[in-house]
Amino acid sequence: MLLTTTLLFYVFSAVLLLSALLVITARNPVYSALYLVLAFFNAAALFLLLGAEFLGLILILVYVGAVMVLFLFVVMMLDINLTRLKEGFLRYLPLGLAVAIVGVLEMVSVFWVAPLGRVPAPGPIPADADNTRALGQLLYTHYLYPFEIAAVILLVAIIAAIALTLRRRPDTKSQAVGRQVAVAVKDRLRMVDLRGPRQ
Amino acid sequence: MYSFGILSAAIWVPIVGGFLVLSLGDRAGGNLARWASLLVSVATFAITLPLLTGFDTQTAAMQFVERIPWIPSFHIEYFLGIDGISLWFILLTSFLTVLVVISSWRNVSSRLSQYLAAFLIMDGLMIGVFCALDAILFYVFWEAMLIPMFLIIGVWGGPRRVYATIKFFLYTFLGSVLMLVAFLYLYFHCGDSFSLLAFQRIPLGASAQIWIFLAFLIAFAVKIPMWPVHTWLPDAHVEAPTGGSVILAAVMLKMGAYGFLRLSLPITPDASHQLAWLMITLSLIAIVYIALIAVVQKDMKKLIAYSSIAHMGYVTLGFFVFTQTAVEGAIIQMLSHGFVSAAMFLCVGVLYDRMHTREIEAYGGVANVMPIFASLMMLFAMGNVGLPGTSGFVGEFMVVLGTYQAYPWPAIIAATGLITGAAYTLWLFKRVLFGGIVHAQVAALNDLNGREILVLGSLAGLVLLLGVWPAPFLDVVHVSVAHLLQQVSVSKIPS
Amino acid sequence: MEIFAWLHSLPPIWVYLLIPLAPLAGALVAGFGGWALRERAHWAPILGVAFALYLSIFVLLEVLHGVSFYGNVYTWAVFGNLPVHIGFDIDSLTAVMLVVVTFVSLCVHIYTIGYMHGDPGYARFFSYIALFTFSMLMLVMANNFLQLFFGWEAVGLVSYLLIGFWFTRESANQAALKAFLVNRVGDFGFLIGIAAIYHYCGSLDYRTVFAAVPGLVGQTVTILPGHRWSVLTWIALLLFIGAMGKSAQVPLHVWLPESMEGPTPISALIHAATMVTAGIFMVSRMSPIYEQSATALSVVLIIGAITALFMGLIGLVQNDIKRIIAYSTLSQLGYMTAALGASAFSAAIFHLMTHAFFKALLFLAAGSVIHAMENEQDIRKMGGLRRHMPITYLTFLVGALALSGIPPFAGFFSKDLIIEAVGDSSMVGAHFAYLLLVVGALVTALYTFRMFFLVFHGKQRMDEHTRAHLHESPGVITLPLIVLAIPSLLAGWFFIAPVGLGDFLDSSLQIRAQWNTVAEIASHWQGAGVFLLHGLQAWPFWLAILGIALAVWFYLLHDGVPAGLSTLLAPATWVLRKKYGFDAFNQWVFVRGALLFGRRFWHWGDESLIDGAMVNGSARMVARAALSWRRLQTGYIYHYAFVMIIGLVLFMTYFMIWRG
Amino acid sequence: MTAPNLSQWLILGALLFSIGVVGIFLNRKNVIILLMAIEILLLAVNINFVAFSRYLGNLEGQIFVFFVLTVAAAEAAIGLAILVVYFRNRRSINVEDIDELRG
Amino acid sequence: MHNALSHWPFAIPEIWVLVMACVVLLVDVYVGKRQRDLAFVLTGFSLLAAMALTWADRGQSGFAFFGQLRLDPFTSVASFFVELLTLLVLLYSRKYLLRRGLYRGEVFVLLLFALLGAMILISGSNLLILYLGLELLALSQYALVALQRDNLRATEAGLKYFILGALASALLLYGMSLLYGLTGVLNLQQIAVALINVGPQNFLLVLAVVFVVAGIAFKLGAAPFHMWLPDAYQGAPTPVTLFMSSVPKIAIFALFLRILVEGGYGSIEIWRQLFIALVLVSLLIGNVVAIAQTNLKRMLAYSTVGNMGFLALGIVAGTQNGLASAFFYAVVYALMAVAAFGLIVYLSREGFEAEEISDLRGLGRSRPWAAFLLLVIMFSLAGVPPTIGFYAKLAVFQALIEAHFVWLAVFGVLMAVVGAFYYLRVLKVALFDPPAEDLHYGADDPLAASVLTVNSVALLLLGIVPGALLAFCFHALQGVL
Repeated sequence: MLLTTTLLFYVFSAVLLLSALLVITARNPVYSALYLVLAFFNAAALFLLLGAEFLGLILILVYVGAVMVLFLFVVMMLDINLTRLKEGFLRYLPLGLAVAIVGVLEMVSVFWVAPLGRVPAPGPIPADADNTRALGQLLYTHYLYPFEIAAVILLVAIIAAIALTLRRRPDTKSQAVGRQVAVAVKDRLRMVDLRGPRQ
Repeated sequence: MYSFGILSAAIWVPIVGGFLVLSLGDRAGGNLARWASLLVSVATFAITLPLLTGFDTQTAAMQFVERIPWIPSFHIEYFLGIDGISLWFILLTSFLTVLVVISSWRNVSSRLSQYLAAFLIMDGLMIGVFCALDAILFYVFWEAMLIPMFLIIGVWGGPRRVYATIKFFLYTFLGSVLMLVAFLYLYFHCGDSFSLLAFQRIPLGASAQIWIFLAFLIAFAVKIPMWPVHTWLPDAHVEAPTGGSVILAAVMLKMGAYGFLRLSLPITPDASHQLAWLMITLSLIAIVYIALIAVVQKDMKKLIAYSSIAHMGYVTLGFFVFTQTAVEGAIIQMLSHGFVSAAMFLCVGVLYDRMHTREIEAYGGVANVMPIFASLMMLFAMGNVGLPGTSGFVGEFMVVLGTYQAYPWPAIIAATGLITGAAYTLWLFKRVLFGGIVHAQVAALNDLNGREILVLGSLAGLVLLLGVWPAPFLDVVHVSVAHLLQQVSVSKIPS
Repeated sequence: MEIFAWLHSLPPIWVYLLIPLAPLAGALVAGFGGWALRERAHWAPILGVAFALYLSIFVLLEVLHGVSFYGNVYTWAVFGNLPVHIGFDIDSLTAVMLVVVTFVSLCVHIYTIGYMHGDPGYARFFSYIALFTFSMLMLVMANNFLQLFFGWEAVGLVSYLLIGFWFTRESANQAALKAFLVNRVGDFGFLIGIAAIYHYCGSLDYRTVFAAVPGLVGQTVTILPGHRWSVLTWIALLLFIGAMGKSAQVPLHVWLPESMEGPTPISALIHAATMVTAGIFMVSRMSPIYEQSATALSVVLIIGAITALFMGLIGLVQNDIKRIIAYSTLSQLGYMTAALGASAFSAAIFHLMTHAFFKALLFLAAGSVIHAMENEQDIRKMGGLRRHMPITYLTFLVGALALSGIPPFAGFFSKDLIIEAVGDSSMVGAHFAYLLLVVGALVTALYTFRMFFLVFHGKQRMDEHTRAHLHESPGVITLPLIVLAIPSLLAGWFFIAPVGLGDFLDSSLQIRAQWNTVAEIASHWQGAGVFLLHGLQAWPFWLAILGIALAVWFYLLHDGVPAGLSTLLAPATWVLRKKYGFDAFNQWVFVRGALLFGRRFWHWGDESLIDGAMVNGSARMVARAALSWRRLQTGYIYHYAFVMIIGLVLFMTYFMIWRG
Repeated sequence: MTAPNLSQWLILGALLFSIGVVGIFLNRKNVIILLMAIEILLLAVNINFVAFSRYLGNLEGQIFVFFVLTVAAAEAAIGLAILVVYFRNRRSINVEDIDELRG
Repeated sequence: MHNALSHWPFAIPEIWVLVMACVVLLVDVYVGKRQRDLAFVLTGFSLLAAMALTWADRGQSGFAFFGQLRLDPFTSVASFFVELLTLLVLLYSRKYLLRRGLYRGEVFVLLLFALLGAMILISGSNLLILYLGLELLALSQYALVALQRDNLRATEAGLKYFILGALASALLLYGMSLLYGLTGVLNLQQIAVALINVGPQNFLLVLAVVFVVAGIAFKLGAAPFHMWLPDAYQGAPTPVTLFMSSVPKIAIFALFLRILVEGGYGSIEIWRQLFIALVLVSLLIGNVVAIAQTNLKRMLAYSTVGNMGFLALGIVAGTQNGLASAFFYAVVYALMAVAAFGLIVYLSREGFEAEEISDLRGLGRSRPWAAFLLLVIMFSLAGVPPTIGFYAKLAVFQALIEAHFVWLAVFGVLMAVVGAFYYLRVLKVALFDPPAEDLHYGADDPLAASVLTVNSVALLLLGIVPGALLAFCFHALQGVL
């Protein structure tokens, strides 16, 4: 069991890291988006390994199902060309990588020896454990306040997205629903007297 | 002696009056502003006079003290008081402001009300500096003063006014911020008090004293100004309008010197002794080096500005030889320089108003057409030269005598100022006033009008009075200086 | 004396106070009221000075009766705990000076009415000379160093103003400036001397100081490392620097000849009779100090002797009538100074007095000549004036004889006394000085009579226009000449006994017995007659006669000789015409040096180093940093992010290294 | 092979985080990749939280992740909206073209 | 404990703002374009009422929502100031928004939401709440910056701000995750307890603090995490800049205070080092680079960086006084920044943003009163007495010296001198240069004019009697340690 877990950990981790790398290096943004989807799937799997089923699932539902679709939509809508790597990039690469590697090494070295690292792996999750229920319990009681705030955040996102992108182009033709609804009979119907003049 | 309100009134009447004048604007061709400013400045002067009559010359304690909490969270107080060291400078300030207002009667063409208001506000702030006994209050007045002066030079100044005024502001600002750091340091050493009197009492270690002394030194040296941080002064003077030069030379420069007396010497006596060699050296450089520079100037104001620096060299020299004669002489020298330099700048202003140039070469033979002016300016020139019988002599004489008591050689070097001072002043005089009339404009000059005679004449009277009978001026100072020197002589290094 | 009776009813201090204040009041009236008084401006000063003379005579008589006074008028200031007063010290020395000053001054005032008639600065001139009289009186009456210094500088100021009186003339302004500056060099030393006195004696009052002097004997001071000087020598030398400036001793003499740019009356009053003698007066007044320092006296002696001879020599080659007299003044001042050095203070004062009379006379007479010649001063363009100006001629002759030291004219007694005293002196350098002074007697007679003959005898060398207008000067000019001619003739005879040889001045002077040459001379030749007889047998007299004879030969009989001589002695003449190069030296070293240093300091020090490099340099540095750092803000998101990450990584690295 | 311990999870998070960071500052292509890199960053954080939650045995980490996901969604929405608006103005979302404001 | 209703009273101001935001939103939708003033007035009213509610809360203290929300003096004082500042922003910008077609309900709603975010941050006492509050604030701001959507600069600014802001959020979040991992809790009180035995030797803590500080520094605008700031300030519509330069400064200070003082004071030795570095770089970059700017908004942006350096000085001191002085600095800075940007708003008109320094040429002659206000504002920013800006600097320097960082104080004052230069340069252009013929200022909005006057004159008057404001701010931090 342990062995399986470990093995899965390494496999998923490897794929996760690889796909993440590809996200940032792929030349076509559509590929990037798809690699990101892959990364999320792997992450979801890792969450499952950690016993966080609920999170793993919503990661797929929310991210893969909604956010990434949004990404793809925007990529396609904007019709972005493939870009070539510029000279500056290569000149800049070594320094950038060096900084990144120093940073990574430092973090890794800390985690490697961190006292927390020696926390023993917790026992297997009991079969009847209901992660979703437990989270739900907490969320609607203890974390009600943040939950409300999160709602506000989403509201802001909606307002912002609409306020930013919704345009009424004067030159495009579109339904004016309000005016349609508000229309009165006399606007549409004109009674014309067709009787000709008396001879 | 407790007397509530005179000092506050002296500070706030001109400031409030200044804003009042500002609000009057240039209505009625500025006449309203003129008379209002005159009224305010005269009132201020009248308010300061009781300081002199009610002053007790027998005590070194602060008099006319006002003390109320101002910013309680920082233990900052509105703490005012004067002693013999500050008294004369308050009177000098309020008196000169009256003269400046009168002298600006006709010759400021634009934005007169703002101009006058700036001087009135500055009047209050400068008086504030001289009577503040709380370090932060002192600092606030000290810095706030820069603002009106910045505007006076910048708005009403000459062609290079922007360079001059920004240089002036930054230079002096740089100097004073370090003083602020020193204040804060002292505040914590002093058990959470900003009182200057408390600062004077606390023991301080040797190295702390040195650092504080240096911080003060930068602030005051810039203001005085001492070599080598003097280069803002010629620029500021040349570009400033006449009134600005007058206040700058006559009062603002004194503040640096006053700072030494009020802060450096009593707060860091050991460092003052230890670094006296430095101060003496810098002072002597000012006297010799600056005087030589003054000789070769082509611009009248610049010449007088350099001469101011040289004269202030005597002041700092006098402070740091720690003999009573020298310190008192330095104070008298400050006072005298207040009269003489103000008068000299007013004289240049008189010429500038008529000719619109300060180039020495543009003049020559002015005495032919302006005899009254020439006579008065001769008197002030003699004051500048330090001729006995004029105020300029008293200070220099006492400083040289006092310095000799402590160190002969510095006294000898300082006395060379006798020669160089005469050289640049009289050479200036010769080139401007004497000789035949070469330039047509000079021939068309009019002699002084009544207003100018009033202004210059009153200064002339003071120059002579202080020269002929300095005793009453010195009487006020004795006890305070003795007290100061006694403070300086006691080591503050905790054993 | 009955006419002074009412003065006795006044407190003495009032009398003394009125002496300087009367001319001051005159000066103020003339100065402030000049615009209204115009040609009447002379009345107030003249009355003031006349009143001062009247009071001075009263004071002199009082002093002769043994009255003296030492007291203060008011406390000028308190230095620390030491009060400094304005006050008077009235004794024989002061009294003599008072009378001399006010007498000559009055003569000059009267003379001026005629001389300056019609000058636009008429009132101003009177104001100045009255002010000068005031200053000079303050100087001589002082009982302390402060007041002495006040008078000392004030006379310098008025001298400056008067030399530059005709301020439209460039040369006059230049001369005035030079006079002031050179005097200031002297004052510089004087001031240091006062500072030293203040330091060592703790007072500025004469009496306190003189009382402290004996205590200072033996004390030393280290001025230059490794050299210990006697305090008193140091003080005496410093004070003497002041005297050198004011009394125009080599090398601070350069201002005096140029001061002749001023109107002639002030040449007479200030640059001959009174102000220039202030140094002599001062050293005499300080005799208690000088007598304690043989070194200082030697220096004084040698400087004086050098001035006496070498300035006289320059007089031989001058052609400007006033300059010749000016060099003669320098030379005579040298005699006085030499007398001081020989401790013959009374001889110096005596010569001061006689010189005041005859030199004022000479100047005024020269002024009369110049007046008649319509402002021509070159003696080569004169000649034969005796017929046109008899009074001037005669009075000038009196002056010339007095100057040359021909008995029984006043100059003979005083100068001979000096030479005698120096000859008897045991000071270091006295033999050298004696030699110079004796030769000086010849030179004096020679240049005096050269001038005399060229002006009044021989061919008339002026142009037609001037010749046509030649006339004797008006009464206001000739009257003072006559008045001054009398003491020039008689003062020596009458005063040698009391002043020169006698004990009149003893109360004011302190002379060490072993140096008291005058007393020794007095013990040999009491009385004017004896002294005169002695003088006829001595070198100086015969040399003076020789000088006159040479002048007669050169300038009356064979006018080709001088020209031949000057070609023969070309190098010497050249040196004399260049005045030994003092002017050139000062010009090159001090004037140009000061200007050069001033410009260097200004442009290199202030403008380039302090302003350029430090002030604007740091501003420029900040501005440059601003511009280059600004470029870091490229606008690219990845750069921004990169900077953030670098910051983050640096933070981490810092802790890894710092803690690790 | 032993079970993955906490260190390994954290290292995974760190590596993923670094990849996200590198994606931001090494990207020379278009901005949309940057938005994706941000998603990677948040994912890395989430892994940290979930791992801690598991190893510490409390659920608060998971709660946090829940909110992070919510915020990330909102962020993505706003980010894309801004991107679109920008694109309309500039007709490009090339990172190198976004340099109107600088200095 | 499970009666959630008992907690809500503690959040009344927040709830009020939320409700009113929704109301404004609905009103705007239904009332339509003509009555936009209604939304404006409603927003203003809600802000005033929020101030009143907050004021009423002062003096109360306690926790709600299981320690997630904390009511203490700081909460009410800081909330009061952010509400006040938002109100000022609103009042300043009416005419500006009208003229540029931005006078829309979204702006008011987003402003209110941003304010809500700031208030949540201020009262938050739990990592999660802080994160959410921060994001609410940030997201609203991203949208606000880009709201002028046909303006390239505004959208570019929005994009940069968004991407870098998201990166910074991620950094902060990463730090939070480590903090959580280290302690196992999210509530700051509990974190503080859990950290008692975790010294600075623990590298995990070090990492956590480093990341948290980086995030805070970014949001604050301290160098080297400031790079977004000039671009965002310059590009954003000026009223938004107005908001960004004021409210978040106080809110982010609250974030710092909550996480690193309330929760992580045990790690002071770590974050103090970091803040020293931030101070040094911020003061240098901010004050020096500002000199090279020609755009007033951009210059003020760099001045913000410099000022954040000064603020951080108080943090470095780390003492009671230091933190109080930093808070005071934040408040004072916000007031000054609002006045400075408010002046730009006031002077601008359609097609003329008055944002180049040269646009102020000759202001002294053409508009003397505005020039006087500019004078006060600039000297206050430069820290010259008698303006309140001086006391802000005084307070931080005092705290710094109390904590024995004299050398840092000396560095600080020197940088203040450098900084004074560019403020003076603005004054030089405005007061000493001759007016240009072609400049026509908007300056016809009596509302903005009066607000500006009150705002700027307050800077001066508070400088003469600063005691009350100082005491008020210092009182807020009473007992924070």
